[in-house]
Amino acid sequence: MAGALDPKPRDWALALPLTAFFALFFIAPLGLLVAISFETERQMTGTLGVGQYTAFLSDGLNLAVLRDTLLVGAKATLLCLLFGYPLAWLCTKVSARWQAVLIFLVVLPIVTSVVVRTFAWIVILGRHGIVNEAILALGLSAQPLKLLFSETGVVIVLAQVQMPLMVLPLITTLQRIDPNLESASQALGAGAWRTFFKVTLPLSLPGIIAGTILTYTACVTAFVTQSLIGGSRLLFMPMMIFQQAMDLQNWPFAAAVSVIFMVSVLLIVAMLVALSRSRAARLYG
Amino acid sequence: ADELVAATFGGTWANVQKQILAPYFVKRTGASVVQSPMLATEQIAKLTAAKGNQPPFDVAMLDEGPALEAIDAGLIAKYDPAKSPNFAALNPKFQGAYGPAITMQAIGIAYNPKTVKTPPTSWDDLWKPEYKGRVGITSLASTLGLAFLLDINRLAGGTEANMEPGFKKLKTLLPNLAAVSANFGAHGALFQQGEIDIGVQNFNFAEELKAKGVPIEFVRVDTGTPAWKTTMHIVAGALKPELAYAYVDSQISPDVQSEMQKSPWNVIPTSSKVPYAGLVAEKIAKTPADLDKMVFFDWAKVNQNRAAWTQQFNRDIRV
Amino acid sequence: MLRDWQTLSFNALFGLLSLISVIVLAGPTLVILILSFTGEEALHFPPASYSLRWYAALIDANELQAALWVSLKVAVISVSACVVLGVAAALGIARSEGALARGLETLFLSPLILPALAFGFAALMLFSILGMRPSTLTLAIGHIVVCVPFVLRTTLASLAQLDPALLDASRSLGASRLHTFRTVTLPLISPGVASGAFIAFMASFDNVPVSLFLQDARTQVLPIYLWDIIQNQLDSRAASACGVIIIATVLMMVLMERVAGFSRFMK
Amino acid sequence: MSQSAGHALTLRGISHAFGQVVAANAIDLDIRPGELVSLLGPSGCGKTTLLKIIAGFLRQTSGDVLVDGASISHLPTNRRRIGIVFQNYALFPHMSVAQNIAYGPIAAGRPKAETDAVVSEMLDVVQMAAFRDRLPRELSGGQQQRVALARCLAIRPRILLLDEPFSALDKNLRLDMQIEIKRLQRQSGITTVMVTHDQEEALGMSDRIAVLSRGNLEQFAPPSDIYDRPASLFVNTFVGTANLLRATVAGISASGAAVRLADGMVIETGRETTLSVGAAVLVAVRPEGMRVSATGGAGAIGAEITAVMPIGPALIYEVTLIDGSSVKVVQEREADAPLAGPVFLHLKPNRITGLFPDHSGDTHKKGN
Amino acid sequence: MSQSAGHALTLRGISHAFGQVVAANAIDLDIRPGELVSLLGPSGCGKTTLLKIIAGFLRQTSGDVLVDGASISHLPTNRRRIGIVFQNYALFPHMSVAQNIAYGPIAAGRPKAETDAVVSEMLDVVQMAAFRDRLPRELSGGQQQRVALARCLAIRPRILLLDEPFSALDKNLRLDMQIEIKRLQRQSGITTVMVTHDQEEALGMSDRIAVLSRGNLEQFAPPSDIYDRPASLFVNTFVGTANLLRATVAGISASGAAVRLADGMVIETGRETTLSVGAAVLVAVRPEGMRVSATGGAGAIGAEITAVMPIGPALIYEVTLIDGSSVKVVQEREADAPLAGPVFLHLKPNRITGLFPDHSGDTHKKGN
Ligand SMILES: Nc1ncnc2c1ncn2[C@@H]1O[C@H](COP(=O)(O)OP(=O)(O)OP(=O)(O)O)[C@@H](O)[C@H]1O
Ligand SMILES: Nc1ncnc2c1ncn2[C@@H]1O[C@H](COP(=O)(O)OP(=O)(O)OP(=O)(O)O)[C@@H](O)[C@H]1O
Ligand SMILES: NCCCCNCCCN
Ligand SMILES: [Mg+2]
Ligand SMILES: [Mg+2]
Repeated sequence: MAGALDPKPRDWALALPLTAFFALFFIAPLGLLVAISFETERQMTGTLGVGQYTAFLSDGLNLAVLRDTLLVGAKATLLCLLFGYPLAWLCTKVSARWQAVLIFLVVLPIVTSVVVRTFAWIVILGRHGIVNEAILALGLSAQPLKLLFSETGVVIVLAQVQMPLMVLPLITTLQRIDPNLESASQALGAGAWRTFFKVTLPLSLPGIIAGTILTYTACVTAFVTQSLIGGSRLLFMPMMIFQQAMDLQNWPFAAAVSVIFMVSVLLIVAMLVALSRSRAARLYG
Repeated sequence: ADELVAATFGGTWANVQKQILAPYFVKRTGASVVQSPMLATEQIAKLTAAKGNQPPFDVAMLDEGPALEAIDAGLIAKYDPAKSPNFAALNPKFQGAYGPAITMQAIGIAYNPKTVKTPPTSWDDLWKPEYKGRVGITSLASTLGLAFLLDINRLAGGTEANMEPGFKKLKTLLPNLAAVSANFGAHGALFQQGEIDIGVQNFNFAEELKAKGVPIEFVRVDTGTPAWKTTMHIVAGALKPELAYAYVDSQISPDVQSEMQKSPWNVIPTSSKVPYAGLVAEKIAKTPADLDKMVFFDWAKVNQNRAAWTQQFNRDIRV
Repeated sequence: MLRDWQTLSFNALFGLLSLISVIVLAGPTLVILILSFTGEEALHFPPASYSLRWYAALIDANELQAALWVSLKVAVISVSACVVLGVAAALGIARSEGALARGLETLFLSPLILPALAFGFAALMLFSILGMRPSTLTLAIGHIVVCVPFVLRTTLASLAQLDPALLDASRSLGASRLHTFRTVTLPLISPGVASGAFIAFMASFDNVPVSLFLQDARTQVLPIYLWDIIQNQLDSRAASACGVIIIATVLMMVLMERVAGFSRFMK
Repeated sequence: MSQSAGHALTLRGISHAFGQVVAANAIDLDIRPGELVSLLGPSGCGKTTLLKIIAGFLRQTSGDVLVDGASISHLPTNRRRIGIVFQNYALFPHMSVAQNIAYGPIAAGRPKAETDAVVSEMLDVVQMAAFRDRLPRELSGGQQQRVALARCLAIRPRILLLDEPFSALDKNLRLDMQIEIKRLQRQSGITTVMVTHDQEEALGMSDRIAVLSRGNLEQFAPPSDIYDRPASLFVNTFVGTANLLRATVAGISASGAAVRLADGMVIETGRETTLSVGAAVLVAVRPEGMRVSATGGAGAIGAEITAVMPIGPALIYEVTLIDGSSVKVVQEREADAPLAGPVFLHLKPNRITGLFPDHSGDTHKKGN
Repeated sequence: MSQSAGHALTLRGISHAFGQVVAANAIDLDIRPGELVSLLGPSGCGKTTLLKIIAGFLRQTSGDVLVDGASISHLPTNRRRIGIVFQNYALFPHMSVAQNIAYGPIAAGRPKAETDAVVSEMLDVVQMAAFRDRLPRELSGGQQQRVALARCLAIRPRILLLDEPFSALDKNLRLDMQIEIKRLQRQSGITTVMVTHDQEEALGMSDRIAVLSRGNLEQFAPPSDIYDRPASLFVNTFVGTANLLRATVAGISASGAAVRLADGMVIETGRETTLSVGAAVLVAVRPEGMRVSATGGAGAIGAEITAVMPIGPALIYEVTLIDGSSVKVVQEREADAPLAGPVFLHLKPNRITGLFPDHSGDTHKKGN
């Protein structure tokens, strides 16, 4: 519509109300967060400095929590990819009717309450939960496995809770791949595995990266799941922020932790975006 | 109609205050009340956040440590006994200048009698190898967790100024830990789900669980029972000060307190007009003097160090 | 398609992994649904007996109902605002080219990838400085920020699918911009808007990390209330409440799929 | 070019149903080694389905596919050695031209040296050596098609399948590519099956054409037979433009049937018919099988010009007959061609392509 | 049909640049009331751009658009009363046929009775009355197009613009719709500008054709002039098929230039040239301007058949000349037509379409 003749419409002005809203209630609070993170005193006396940051960085525990948070997100994301990719693939191979059913199942976790789902997982993963009962009954282990309050549990539940974020973009990308490419590969003598690794997988990389970004950011910031399934012995960044802000009322430190956490997440997202740009550049120009 | 907003703790407290205090208060004032379960620390955080504005609730319910903190931060108002007819009947040590103690909380060990055959008698029993992966404690966000740590520290020769011995001892408990929960309420759920078989617990909450049919028994430890006061306060700048007084006064009224002392609640009364009875008399104290024999801590000192201990605790219990 | 061992092994592995995914995706919801019909006092799976007692118990669960109303109220307010602000912004962004529009799009979508808890905390500090006490309003404001991306995304997607020739056609037939918007643009993007609004509604209704900071005693929201009674009070009504939420959600999903075909916009 | 030339391809009673839809109905085709056969038919008639069955992407409901007399129905696609070029080329977008061509040999585990040699050879065959490191999107449509062809020839296929190979090309390039592929095919002698719904393409390139309609094989014959002696009304109207004159059979003799047109005129058709005298019949004549002139004469039919369109060297007339039906006539533009008004229509001798039973009163009117 | 017929449309020095890309370069067009003009040119030459400028979707960088001599450049689209039918019809998918047609009158605030009358009238004009309550997706392509036309005529436009109106139709329907639109346009006398890249369409339907190349107007003339007397090499090769024979100017006389072909033969072209004697020249001849025969004769050029394709009633030859260049020849299929080997090429008299300067050594080879 560039250059349309009408009494010069300023279409972008339609974005102004939301821009103003975001300036006031999104950018301003985040700005405030950054500002407060430079308060050196818990009482917020106005003395500015990087004290909170050095306090965070100088304690190995904090760094370990940051590392674990980022790692647990990575593990859950990988799990999502491992199980979500085949599901997305299946979605593109079945009839429209079945696809609707599968997408319905995929979407279900998005729209059912996270508290509800997490609660279900407690029932499933507990010492006397469904999984452990099954394991004991099958004689796979003499003792119930520690699934609840363990990183394994957190990873499993995060993967389930955030799986839709991985599967949906994958479906989109896989659907865009010309089915003739797979046919062509087979006609050229390649079997299913070669076709997958040489054709389908590389061509779905943009979807993998898009899904990874969404899943990963959701996993590392999933406060409810992390706390309920992880328990207090597994400390992750969101809980640390909550603890500092609410239990200990140390806002400057909580703010600094928040800033460090956000910057870390954004850096990882930026890396993934850069990766997808370079791939996309090669694939689609 | 007028509406009062009062903080309460989770678990037993939310239930008992909803079932006994709220109707009493409603009947007495004709106003309604919203009771919002929050940890003491959460209450302070919310009040701090709202400082200078209308506070989000009118009545605070705090344990000793957080209460001192709140007083220091100017979050709660001085308590005017003139506005509280039942205040005078309190045992004097429960008559705080910033609000009455509404109960004593006492802690000990709760265990599942189905899986723990020999009843424990001391904290040391939690360290027994047979309880590997079956013990539950709570984090320092709750007074229960703090009191436990302070007590094992005390027994290991430490003081509020020197927590080294306590933390050292705590570290040796790690192999036995099944869970560290945020507060005693969450702790109860773990007993029920069979996630833990033995652990630190509040007396009256354990008894409530037992009454609900959860397989649980409470015992006091033989080294002295750690206990603290739980207090109620009029929040500084409360929107409904009159109602707030009526609410707090209701909580310390003999009627309410004697109701609350009954099973399944077993809330230790603070009014001198309510004699100890039932399980309270049986397991905790027959006379007010028995209460004095319990173990108390210096919460002012605790407050100075809580942040550092929390960090230390986080570090030590991390898997 | 003809099969050889490669195809067979490939399909077997992918099929197996998909099957596990499907079970894992649907399982927890099913478990809770079954559990909500327990006849027992405590929540154990599988229940030893079944009954509707916990559903019946919801009838006089006043606090739960209060929390439900707060959540519904906040969700309705924030979704309405999200739709108005988000659709307008999407129109603005879709019709403009260049870095500014792309920048705004990134900004409006960024709550999706930023830690909501940090935002909730930051918003609490801002409101406390502004002297706004926690209320339905502060909750709604916080929710608008984290829910607007959903409306924006689906609206942008449906605008992208909108053939620009239709707008040109409308103009050439003498219609003003407003007339075009009312009679062509809006009806055609409404499925996308409705889908986004639905997801935004669920996101608001389900939000914990932001509500945790912005709610107060009078405005306790349902998920946090549920959390509390699940974690701290061994209240089996939590299961039936979850059951109600699940059933209502699934019904809404089916409705949305029928009306707006919303799964198209999820991708 | 050392292709494995000249394999015979046989379809024996191939049927395929998608649920209720019968996409192929007992199709028999005997394709001779080295032949180029087109599958021609309207959209949805089952052309692609047949191709997919030959390639092994689809398993026929019944029937057998044979190469050189041996059934290949049990083989998966990747072991059939049947090359296929897709309508949209289906080049791997993330691989260079050379990598695309090398894909088959590498998948077959050929040694690197051999693969390299094949790639170079194929690049030369399609004259794309200069583009070996380009990505598909950096190529024009015609170039992409050559790469697709090279990629598929690199596996030395026994049969070559082309699915609408030219439909994505623009008109000018199309003719060039048609000629080029025809040349390559001739040169290599590779048996080729080409799908198209473009009759000109089929007529121009094929040794024989299989005309399909709703899953049925209507006719399988050389192009000139298809055009001049269509086996059915369907073939007649689908291939080329057909004018259908309503008539009744007036008489039957050894040299063919005579028919009576609407205005009562009787003409000799030179075509046989199984209809009996008096039966309603549609007389099919192509637009170039008639002539419009300002002057009448023996056998001239009175008509009126309703539209004229000059198209390059030719004029297209739409003229309306006395019974209200209209026919199209194509003839060379001449100085004295009439442009409007009443005219006369002459049927050229021996240009009636067929006589078909007239089942309805208005089959001569085409609907949209 | 009470259309406001016969408005003149004038483009005066219209230029438009998208950044660096010049999509229209000082285009002047004088379109007479009631005329049907086609804008013809290859993809990207600026056809749609011109149309958008006329409709007001785009504001020209410079120049003026006038209707009946009055500038409309300052008017927004919705006040120009210029009807436009889009390539994909752009029917409102959520409105019925009747609602689509009523859209313009309603937007203009016409009273309901008047709107209803217009809708009924338009439905009759396009013979779609039976479909008034259908949704667009329930219509065939041809029907959709008629609705699009009716919708646009319902605002009684002063000018009608058609953007590639037939490109989405299949071959058979296309000719019918071309004839129908042509008839409607003649009947209503509405000035019409049609965009197409299909030369046959332009040649068949237009009163005049404007051939565009890269934003420049190459020629604006009636179809026969465009085909027989192309103004430039571009027009010659873009419209119809062109064979370009390399030659040098051998002599210039009043009746035109004589040229010397590669094999030394000198022929009279009957065409003028501005080139001087000895200059390299391309002699343009259409495939139907030549004839291939087995026997030689005066002016016959020796050649060799490299490919033959029978296409329906015609044969297409590709023959290679002595200098290696190849030409295409189309002629009627005859019984004695040679099919291979050495042949002779005859230029038909007066069928050379133009003489164009030969700038490069190999312009006669087309690249892809
Ligand atoms: N996967 C499928 N499921 C159901 N029906 C199908 C499927 N594929 C094709 N069909 C149907 O089978 C018939 C033949 O389809 P096919 O693709 O072979 O036609 P085609 O001749 O190639 O048509 P086109 O020229 O449009 O490509 C059609 O009616 C089509 O709708
Ligand atoms: N919005 C735009 N921004 C930049 N360049 C444009 C834009 N629209 C068109 N162009 C360029 O202007 C030139 C003319 O485009 P136009 O659409 O007028 O071509 P066209 O003749 O209609 O082509 P086609 O037959 O492919 O529709 C092309 O080079 C095109 O790439
Ligand atoms: N007591 C109220 C609990 C509500 C959720 N609080 C989260 C705090 C996590 N420690
Ligand atoms: Mg097909
Ligand atoms: Mg165009």
